[in-house]
Amino acid sequence: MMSLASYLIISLILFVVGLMVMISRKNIVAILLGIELILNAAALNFVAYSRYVTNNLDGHIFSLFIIVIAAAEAAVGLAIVIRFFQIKETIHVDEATQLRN
Amino acid sequence: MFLEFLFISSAVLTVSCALGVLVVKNIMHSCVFLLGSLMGVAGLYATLGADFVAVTQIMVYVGGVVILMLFAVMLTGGTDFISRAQNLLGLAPSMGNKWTYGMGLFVGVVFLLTNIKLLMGLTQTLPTKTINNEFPSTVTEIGHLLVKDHVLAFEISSVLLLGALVGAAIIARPRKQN
Amino acid sequence: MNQTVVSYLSKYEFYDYLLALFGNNQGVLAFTIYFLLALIIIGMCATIGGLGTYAERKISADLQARLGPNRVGPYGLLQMLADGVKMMTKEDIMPFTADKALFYLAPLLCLVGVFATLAVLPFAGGFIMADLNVGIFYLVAISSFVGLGVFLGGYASNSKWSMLGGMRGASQIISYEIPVTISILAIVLLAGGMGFGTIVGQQGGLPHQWFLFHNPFAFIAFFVYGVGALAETNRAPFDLPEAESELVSGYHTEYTGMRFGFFALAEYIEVFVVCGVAASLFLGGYNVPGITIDILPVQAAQFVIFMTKTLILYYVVIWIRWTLPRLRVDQLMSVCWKYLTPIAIFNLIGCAIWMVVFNGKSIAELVLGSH
Amino acid sequence: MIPAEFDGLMPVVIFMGLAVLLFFGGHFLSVALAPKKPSHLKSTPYECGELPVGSAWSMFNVRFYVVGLIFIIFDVESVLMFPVASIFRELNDMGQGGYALIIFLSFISVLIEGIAYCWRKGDLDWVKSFQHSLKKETK
Repeated sequence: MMSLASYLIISLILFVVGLMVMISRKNIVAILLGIELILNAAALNFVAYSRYVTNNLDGHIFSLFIIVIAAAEAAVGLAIVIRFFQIKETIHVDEATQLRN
Repeated sequence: MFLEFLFISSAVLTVSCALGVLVVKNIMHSCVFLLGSLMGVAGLYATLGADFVAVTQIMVYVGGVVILMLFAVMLTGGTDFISRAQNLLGLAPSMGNKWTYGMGLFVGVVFLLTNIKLLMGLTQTLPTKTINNEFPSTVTEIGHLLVKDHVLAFEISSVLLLGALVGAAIIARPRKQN
Repeated sequence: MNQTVVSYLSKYEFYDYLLALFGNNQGVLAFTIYFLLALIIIGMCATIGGLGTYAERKISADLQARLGPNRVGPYGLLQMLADGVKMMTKEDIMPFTADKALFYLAPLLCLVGVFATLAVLPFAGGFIMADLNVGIFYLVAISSFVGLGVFLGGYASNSKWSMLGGMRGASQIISYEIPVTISILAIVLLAGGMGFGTIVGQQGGLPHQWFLFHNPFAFIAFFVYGVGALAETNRAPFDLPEAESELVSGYHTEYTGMRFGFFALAEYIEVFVVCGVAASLFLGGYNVPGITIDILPVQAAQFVIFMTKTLILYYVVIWIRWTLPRLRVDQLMSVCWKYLTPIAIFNLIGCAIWMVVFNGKSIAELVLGSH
Repeated sequence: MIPAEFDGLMPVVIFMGLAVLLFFGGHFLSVALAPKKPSHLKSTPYECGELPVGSAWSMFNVRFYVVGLIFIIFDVESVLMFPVASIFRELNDMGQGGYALIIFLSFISVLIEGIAYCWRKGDLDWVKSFQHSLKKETK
């Protein structure tokens, strides 16, 4: 029941769903949601390997830093989204066609 | 017994809420589904004995990232955006014809089956390690790792966060409308 | 490691009899014990929450030279039952513009966030439901559900008052979480562990053994924690999210009946939890002065001492509410970011330096020269 | 002795489950006991007797986001400080207190730089943040 494989399958599903969210949604905030799912899939893998394969806690440290970086990424990404909305009055990703206004 | 229960419920929560993020049109509801998915991942960490990482997940995501996302959704017009087609069916015509969809489905199924086959075989090939249900305290161990082995990453992460703070504050700061 | 009620009880002989009664199935027995104790704790906290509303009115009446509730039961003591019955029999109204799913979800998030904190609250030695070794960190993390519930409640109502209250509430709760967390960090640094068992065990029963008087920085940290905790639980003078003179009733303007009751219950239990945390972090927790033996009567005394400290703090919270005027919203933010957070960081640095310079000894130990 | 798997996590889950149970139980009671006489006027959002104009989901100021942003950075930094703080006493007893203090202080000093920057740039002011940046740009 609880084995390395089951954790990896859950992580795989999370990754694929995150990727599909990133591809199929046109709202930039939703794309950021997809990125969060993908980062979580990676962090879950690290912890699962740390318990079932290695004997140390390096995997925990890795997923700790993944969470830290995900938070920083969300902060900066959402700031960009807000700025984009102030300029373009929309957050449709297809409207983001210029590098500067 | 209890761990199995926790594992199954967390896994169901994680996967179903992730699917919810995908299919729900309303972006506000998507954020709440993301919250459920992240809580499920925290539960999975708990079943792996990673108590500190689980609580960190709750603290950073529930207390921080999800609230920030909700704020950003409110700032960018709330749910006014849902009039546009956002779900897969609404977007389907613009993404390709039946051949591309057929190819995509085929590749997806092959990818999924291959991965599941590989992962299923993984348990036999790995060195069998006796897994006991004793969860020793991870906090002191993580603390020692942070100040000894990973001290550089620990210090640099603070600089990274400072950079993120300054950069995001500059980008998001209200300025003169022109 | 994680000591819990069950692992504590398993030291006694009657645990074996119980185990035989349950057919040697430890999982079912542990579940039963936890479930019954959780029911008892929740019932107790709900009563304290209900009595809190009563005490609030009675104390405010005292402070304003009025009588307060005195019709229902002796001294108006049954007022809380009357309130509860009233809430249950009120019609449930939802604005037709509301986001229905989130409107249901918001009180649930508040309730889950507050109840989950009760699992680590140290009522007495051995009577901590789960002495997790991430105890206080877990408590800080899980109580951030409340901010989310407040925001979603304000958002889902789709009323302007609610929206303003919800936004104010969410930004206030998350802002004040920073000084509170950093003050707690100073105590974690002094105690050398995050579990409540460790933190309380490092202190003693007498005032000079408390972390409050451990060093000057911890003394200041207590007040930073107190102010921040008041703001985090939306109590006056920081009750801007529900300021009735500005926003009709804030984020729960549109909530009626039982759902409003859940918000109120969550708020009052959260005040209790915050007071309990302050008592166990700074005021010595459940320690009985001079006695360290581990027998049941001592534990009853420990429980009484913990509840006394907590309820005294509860009284102070109500007292503050009816004494101080409410802050303005810009003052609220500048109090948090320009005063409390720098002071909290200063305290943290001070505690770290104190630890190294004086080798972790408290003022009393330095002055009296014990051990 | 009892196995560790019954320790720790179970009360947390039980308390969460009880909160959900209480929520739905209260709802059930309320549905059973409360009167049900809906009318359109009753279910309009309360705006002091006036009919509401427009949706409430449009008014939002960017300063809420800036506060959330500063919060999340500090939150993450405090998360990283927790494990180091909890072994500080242990390191001090092992005679490595100075080393731990240097690491800890250099981490906090970056945190202080962050708050000093935000203070200087007026992000911590609630009302003035817009006027402040206007003044800067016109200078």
